[in-house]
Amino acid sequence: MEASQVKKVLEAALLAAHEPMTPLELRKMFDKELSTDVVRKLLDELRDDWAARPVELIQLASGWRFRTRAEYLPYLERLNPEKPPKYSRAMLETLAIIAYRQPVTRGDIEEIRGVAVNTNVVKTLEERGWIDVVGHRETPGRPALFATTKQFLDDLGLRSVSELPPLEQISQTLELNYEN
Amino acid sequence: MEASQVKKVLEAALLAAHEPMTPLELRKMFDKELSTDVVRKLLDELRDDWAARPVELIQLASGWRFRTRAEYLPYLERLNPEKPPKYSRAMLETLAIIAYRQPVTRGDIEEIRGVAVNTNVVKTLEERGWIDVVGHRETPGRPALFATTKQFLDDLGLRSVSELPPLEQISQTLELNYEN
Amino acid sequence: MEVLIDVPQTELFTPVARIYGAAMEHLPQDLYIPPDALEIMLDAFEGPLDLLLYLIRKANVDILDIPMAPLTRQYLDYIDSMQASNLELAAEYLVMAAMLIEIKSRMLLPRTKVGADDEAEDPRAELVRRLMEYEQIKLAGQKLNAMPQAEREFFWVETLVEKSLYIRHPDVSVADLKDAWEGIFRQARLNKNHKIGREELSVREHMGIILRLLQERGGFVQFETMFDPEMGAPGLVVHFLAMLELAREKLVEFTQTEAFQPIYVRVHQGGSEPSQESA
Repeated sequence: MEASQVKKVLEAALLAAHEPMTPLELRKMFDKELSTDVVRKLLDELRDDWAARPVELIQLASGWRFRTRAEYLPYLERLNPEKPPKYSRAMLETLAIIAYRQPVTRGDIEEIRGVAVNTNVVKTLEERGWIDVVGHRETPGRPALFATTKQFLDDLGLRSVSELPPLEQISQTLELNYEN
Repeated sequence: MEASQVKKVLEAALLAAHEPMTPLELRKMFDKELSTDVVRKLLDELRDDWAARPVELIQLASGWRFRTRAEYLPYLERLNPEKPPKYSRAMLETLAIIAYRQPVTRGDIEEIRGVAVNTNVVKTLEERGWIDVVGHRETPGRPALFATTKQFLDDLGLRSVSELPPLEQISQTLELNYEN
Repeated sequence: MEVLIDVPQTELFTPVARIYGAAMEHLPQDLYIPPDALEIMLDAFEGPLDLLLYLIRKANVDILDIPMAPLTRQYLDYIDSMQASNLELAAEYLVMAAMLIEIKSRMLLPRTKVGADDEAEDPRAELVRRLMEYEQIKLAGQKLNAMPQAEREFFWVETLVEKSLYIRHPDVSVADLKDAWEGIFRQARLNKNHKIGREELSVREHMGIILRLLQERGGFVQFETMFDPEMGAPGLVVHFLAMLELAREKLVEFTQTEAFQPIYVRVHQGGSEPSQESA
């Protein structure tokens, strides 16, 4: 099959996909005729082909997917006047602790925030598929350890946790002041 | 807003839509700047723009929607393969008789199988393009004579009917049995 | 001394409070907050660390150099006001108050040297560490919230796939046909006289080819034109045999007006005359 035809098949599959797809999965369409590396190369090309279009092909934690470009949001918003729900500060702070300090227990979250963790906050994040239990800490009570999921990264358009915005370096001034 | 920009907005909205959208709905994105007729005209243009792509813009009773072109569905099928359908025994036996004894009438098939031939069986094989009527036997009722087609050979990867496995072995076994 | 943030960034989420139905979007700007102002701010804080951070930031105090006396006084004022209004006071606030008082009392005592080189630890160190960590997370939460999110700032593309447009036909292999044929044999208990080999098959295939050709050419064709030299000698023989077999099965008939004239092949014409003649 010619490269241009392979790209069309990849395009058809990715435009129709309801979740991100990896080169390994996409390769299945070609009866193992193509190596994963070739698929990856063609995906890069496809991304470039779509550079000037209103939707973009991006690489996420769990694969490749097409999404609308941010600049079209003002128009698309008007189609659905219902505003997406806003997250509370408790929710965002809990999510931030899990994202930046994972894996953490509920106790770790309470320690950092200085308040008890509302059960609903954790439940909402779990239901959204953004966090899940990845194990238990071997301390009394064997508390559950939470971590963020691939879906969390996908939904934020990221490939890995390392792409999260860096934490503010508040501690930088610490040493200077201790010298006084 | 320029027509090309409007088309990009329409494209983004329709690619991300989970259900068909009418020109009236789509118009909402432009703050009533555009008439429904203009939206309709641009949708027609957009459909033409996508004519050579693996996804097509189609107009359904309930609105416009992007849809994967039928010729790409076999590839997509491989991503989530369903169990392949199977032909019934009657179907395979009928096909085998036509392949090995062609040209044959329905009566010949019934005689060999010992049961009446279901009309659907013959129809299915004809619809698949594997058998067709090559003439009529000049006996009362002028029954149709069926033979396999070139398509049948192609689909089974054969160059000619003579490449079908010879059935001498059966006869040999039978002969051996008779010798005992 | 730089103030990193002005007030808790509550305006990102909800108004700080409502006074007589009107949203209060900003917290009071002065350091010494009147207790009734604090009271309505209760829900604006995410806990004792958040309140403490606010008091420190409002006082334009370096987080690393917290003046314990005014801070503790303000904090206690805040708690008093909440208790006075019979507001349910979370235990965490009381724990924090106790911690502040403890730190303050330890700071009043002379520092004990732990070792020759070791500086005695500042009693505020642990509080500072927690405040800085909390502030970091608080800012991180705001950053996460500002990031484009699926179905909020961008939408996934998912075009329609109409599976019914693609009919998946069952696969049939040559082996399937052989099995089916053998099945028929077993069932019919056909005797050994049924011997079907390659040769006969070719004849049968050519019978179909001839009939199809006759149909295409209107059912009446000159005999020689039915043979293509490209078939090769074996092919021509099989083709000829097929012709004879077709004649035998009365599917085609040959005509010739007189000797050495062209022979014509035609599809056997309907009616029973020929068969009557032969009978």
